[in-house]
Amino acid sequence: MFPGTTMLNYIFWMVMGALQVLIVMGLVEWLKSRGRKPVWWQVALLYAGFAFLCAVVAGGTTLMGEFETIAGWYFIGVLGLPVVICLAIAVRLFVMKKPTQG
Amino acid sequence: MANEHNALDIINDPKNRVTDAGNAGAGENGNDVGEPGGENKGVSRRNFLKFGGVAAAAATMAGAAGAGFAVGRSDDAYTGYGRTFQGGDQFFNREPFRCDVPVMMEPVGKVVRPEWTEYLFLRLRALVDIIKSGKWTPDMGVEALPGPVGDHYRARPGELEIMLESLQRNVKRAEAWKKGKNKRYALAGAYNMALRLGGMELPGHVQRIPEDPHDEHMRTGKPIPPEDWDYRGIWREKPMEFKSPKHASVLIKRMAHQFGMSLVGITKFDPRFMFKGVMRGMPDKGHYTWGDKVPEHWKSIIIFGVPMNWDGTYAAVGYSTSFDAYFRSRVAASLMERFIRELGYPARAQFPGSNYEIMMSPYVQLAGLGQYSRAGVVMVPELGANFRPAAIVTNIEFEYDKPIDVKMADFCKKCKICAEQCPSGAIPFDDEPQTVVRGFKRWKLNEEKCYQQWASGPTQDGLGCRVCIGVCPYSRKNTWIHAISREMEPRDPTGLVSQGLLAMQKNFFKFHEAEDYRSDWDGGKEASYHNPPWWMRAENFLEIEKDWEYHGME
Amino acid sequence: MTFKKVFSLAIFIAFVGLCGFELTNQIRESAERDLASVRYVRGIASETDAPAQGQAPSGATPKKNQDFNLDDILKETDLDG
Amino acid sequence: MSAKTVERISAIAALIILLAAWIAGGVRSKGATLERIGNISEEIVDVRQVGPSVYEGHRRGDAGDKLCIAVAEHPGYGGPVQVAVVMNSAGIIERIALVDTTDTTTYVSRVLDAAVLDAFLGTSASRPPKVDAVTGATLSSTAMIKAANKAAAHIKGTVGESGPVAVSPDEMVKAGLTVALFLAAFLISSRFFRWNKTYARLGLLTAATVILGFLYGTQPSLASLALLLAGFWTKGLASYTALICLVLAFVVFFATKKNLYCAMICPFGGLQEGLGRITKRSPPERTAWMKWISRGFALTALSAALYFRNPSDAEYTPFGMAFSFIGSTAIFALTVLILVASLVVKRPWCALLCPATPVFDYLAFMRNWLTRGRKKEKQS
Repeated sequence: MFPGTTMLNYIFWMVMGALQVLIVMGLVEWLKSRGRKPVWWQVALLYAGFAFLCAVVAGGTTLMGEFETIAGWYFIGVLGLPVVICLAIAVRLFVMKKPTQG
Repeated sequence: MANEHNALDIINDPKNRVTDAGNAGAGENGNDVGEPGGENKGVSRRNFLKFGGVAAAAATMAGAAGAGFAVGRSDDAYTGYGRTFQGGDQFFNREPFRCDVPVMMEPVGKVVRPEWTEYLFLRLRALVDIIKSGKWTPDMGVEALPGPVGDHYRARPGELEIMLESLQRNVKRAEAWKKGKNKRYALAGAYNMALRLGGMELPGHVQRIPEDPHDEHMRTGKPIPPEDWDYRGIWREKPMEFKSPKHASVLIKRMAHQFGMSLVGITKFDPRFMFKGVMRGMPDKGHYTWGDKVPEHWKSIIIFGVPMNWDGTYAAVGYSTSFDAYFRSRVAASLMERFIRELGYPARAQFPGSNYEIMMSPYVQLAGLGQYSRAGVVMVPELGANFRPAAIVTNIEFEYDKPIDVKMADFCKKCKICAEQCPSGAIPFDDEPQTVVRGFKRWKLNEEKCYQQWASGPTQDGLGCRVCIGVCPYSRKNTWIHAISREMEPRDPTGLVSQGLLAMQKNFFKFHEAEDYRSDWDGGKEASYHNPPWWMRAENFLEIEKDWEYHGME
Repeated sequence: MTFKKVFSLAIFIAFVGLCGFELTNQIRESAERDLASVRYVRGIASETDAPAQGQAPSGATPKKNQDFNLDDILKETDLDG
Repeated sequence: MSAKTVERISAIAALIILLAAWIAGGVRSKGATLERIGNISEEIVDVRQVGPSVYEGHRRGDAGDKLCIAVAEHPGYGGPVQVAVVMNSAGIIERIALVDTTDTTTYVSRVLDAAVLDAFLGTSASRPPKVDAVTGATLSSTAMIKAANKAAAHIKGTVGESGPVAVSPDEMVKAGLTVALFLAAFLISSRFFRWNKTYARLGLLTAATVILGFLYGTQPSLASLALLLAGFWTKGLASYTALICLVLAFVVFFATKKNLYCAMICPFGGLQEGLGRITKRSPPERTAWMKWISRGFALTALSAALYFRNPSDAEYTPFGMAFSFIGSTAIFALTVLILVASLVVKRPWCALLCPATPVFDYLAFMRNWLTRGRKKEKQS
């Protein structure tokens, strides 16, 4: 993130790590607030989807960093779309739908 | 499952929460997520976690984007300009892909060694000498063209005309350079010439790195056979014994890296790829006397090389040069030559631009560094087509590297971007190679057409174009996305990965029309593939007004 | 203003922007193509009376060298690859 | 002025505008061709049209030396490739010109390198030579060869304007499937259909999306409408499927008052609806002015296409991008936006800017108006 620096990079990634905890906990809270009992693998799937989306965005911006801006946008658009759709499906199944078991 | 629940409960435990909140607050570097972290007295725990979670997600996304961009822009992504000296730039693990014979090196007919006239710069020089001598003038036509060069061109109808046209274009190019291009390309030209004349050689056979027997011959007038030249300056009675061929290979490779070479490979010296009638140090470089002799002590060949500057190469034609890579590989060749002779072994450098007894690319393939490509240059996994080698011929017993097959040549069959982009139409479009060249079935670059673009390009010395190297999908900086494709593609037996990559390459990336690369006086836009780097743009530093447009892809 | 209203408005504006951009582009291009004329002419008599545009690519039809100014060539041709 | 009057006036206006564009386009294209022939060589003077795409002039300075020029075009890679052939009084082709092409320069120049057109020079128009296509630029070269042959044929006077474009059996299958889809739609909408209409409709929509969209990547759009109106289809097309689809849609619409196409056939609609069903959302809120804007778009695009005689001008829809990744960056952005948006609202494109809506509105409006008119007459 901060090329040529020694400290900032480590701090940045540590903060990122901390934020992930917050994200997961927020997700769990959200599920609870929607009257769902958080199931670990559902939470894991939702988070995985989010992580993948981040990876796609990072990939696109990497291309932009290589002065391939157009390619970067296409990358995000094409590879991101399926991820978004899968996420939507996951939300529908794990959050919207009334819980069948447990 | 139950444990997982407990785990979550533990995470939700208040005292952990406080630290997390602290981290979130501290971590945000003034990002909005910090706020709830800071002032979450009023906010209920649930809401804090929910909104904090959302904000954290947004921050993560932004962070990922930023990190990605930084990686792409980072100087560390320029392979060959960082970890080279420790060998860190030969990072691709070739072992899983070793094979016995390189792709397209299975003979399909009688294998014949190349004539010296098949090397463009040797025949160009001979042609110019003939014209200078007055023995022949262009209006006399190819039939009257004397000597081996005449035979060469008579065997290839139409090519002499292209070459003569190219000579004319050299003049046009020089005029254009004088008229104004010397301003626009001032920095690119200076960079080019600094490396070439300042870094590598003084004209008139005065001095060159590495030393070249031809210069010695021109100075002394005496013929210098390889048996003398390659052993010069050896002071040991007998060479130092290596513990084993393996030890020899390991040491020499490390030294190649130490001398600044990104990639190095070692293979047996294969005379099939040595020119006939070339031996530097003999009169006329041995064109008329040497024949097809092979010196006894030429047993092994060490191939090493570096990439050309990346930004310049992406800004081909006008802003690219081969001489930075030439300079580095030549210096390394000179050092390696000496290092080996210090240990008591003979050594002879084969180095660019045109100081060879051999064709380089076959040896690069035999040494397992890379594979043959449609454009006629060798592609290597780390650098794509952007690889400029030099070599040392010696008689050390090495443990040789085996060739590799990483499916690059297969990709070439489908990709064809270089052929579509070539401003001179010199690169063939055939899916499968159609031409048989000296007994091997492979794609054949039309050198005369290619050189015509060199002669017409907006450069100071008319030496090079490099568009095919810049646009090659393999010629990419070393970032994680390219690393993923590089590692996945050759391991995928179904070919789906390469199909997907090719689809992305063709649909996501934008390219010029081939004509656009030509000089303005040659019916082109003088476009470069990408725009030149900031330090090559004359208008950024020099007292000139910018009367041109950059057409590079962004 | 419900969320839906706002969202609908937003995407509508985006649609109009993108489609408008595309449409104007295409109309402009056709207008330009209208002005462009003959790309390439070949005749028995001579090739020279073709309009300037789009000459055959380099190397395909090299002209015979009118004046082969040797000195300049020797001066400008770089033989060191 | 009541809303109805406004609608009627604008309806008439639209009709007039389209007509004007069409006529102007006709004039324009004639003029353009003449000018281009003039550009072939300054030798050729006072050129005039003597027949469909056959022109006559004479060599400069010699009114007696008649020159016969024929222009013909054939669909190439990126659009029609137009070739002109100049024949002297001896019946020998003495000039050939690539008058107009939208194909990629590199391909064109490869074909020209291969001296494809030069092969025609010096041959008699009655016996054009056999020329092979250039590998690597097949589409462009075939187009040029075909066009040149057509031009030669024009001179002989023996030419079916329809051209040699044969409809492949594959195309037949496509057309057949399209018709079948419409029949199914018709059946489902009819009251003889006993079973659950909702699911039947969704099933058909899915089938259509898979077949027309993902399999064939062919879907009627404004371009097809322009094609229909400009009458290009008479000259022959590579594929008629989209056109058939469009015509059927109109026919069904006039027969039953229902717009079955959008509801049950449209692949892109199917795509949006499929995504929408993941998160059962309601359609977006479309205000009156939005409606008028979308109508304006359709009208502009259509008249531009008619004026320039270039159907692809009318194309601002994301269909090509969605199913075969064809289109500009803007269209790409549009497509992604639509697909993401259809997770939030139902069928955003259909509801907001799809040209189908205005077109069918227009038809419906005209239909009602005229029929009501007739009713009135009956009453009086």
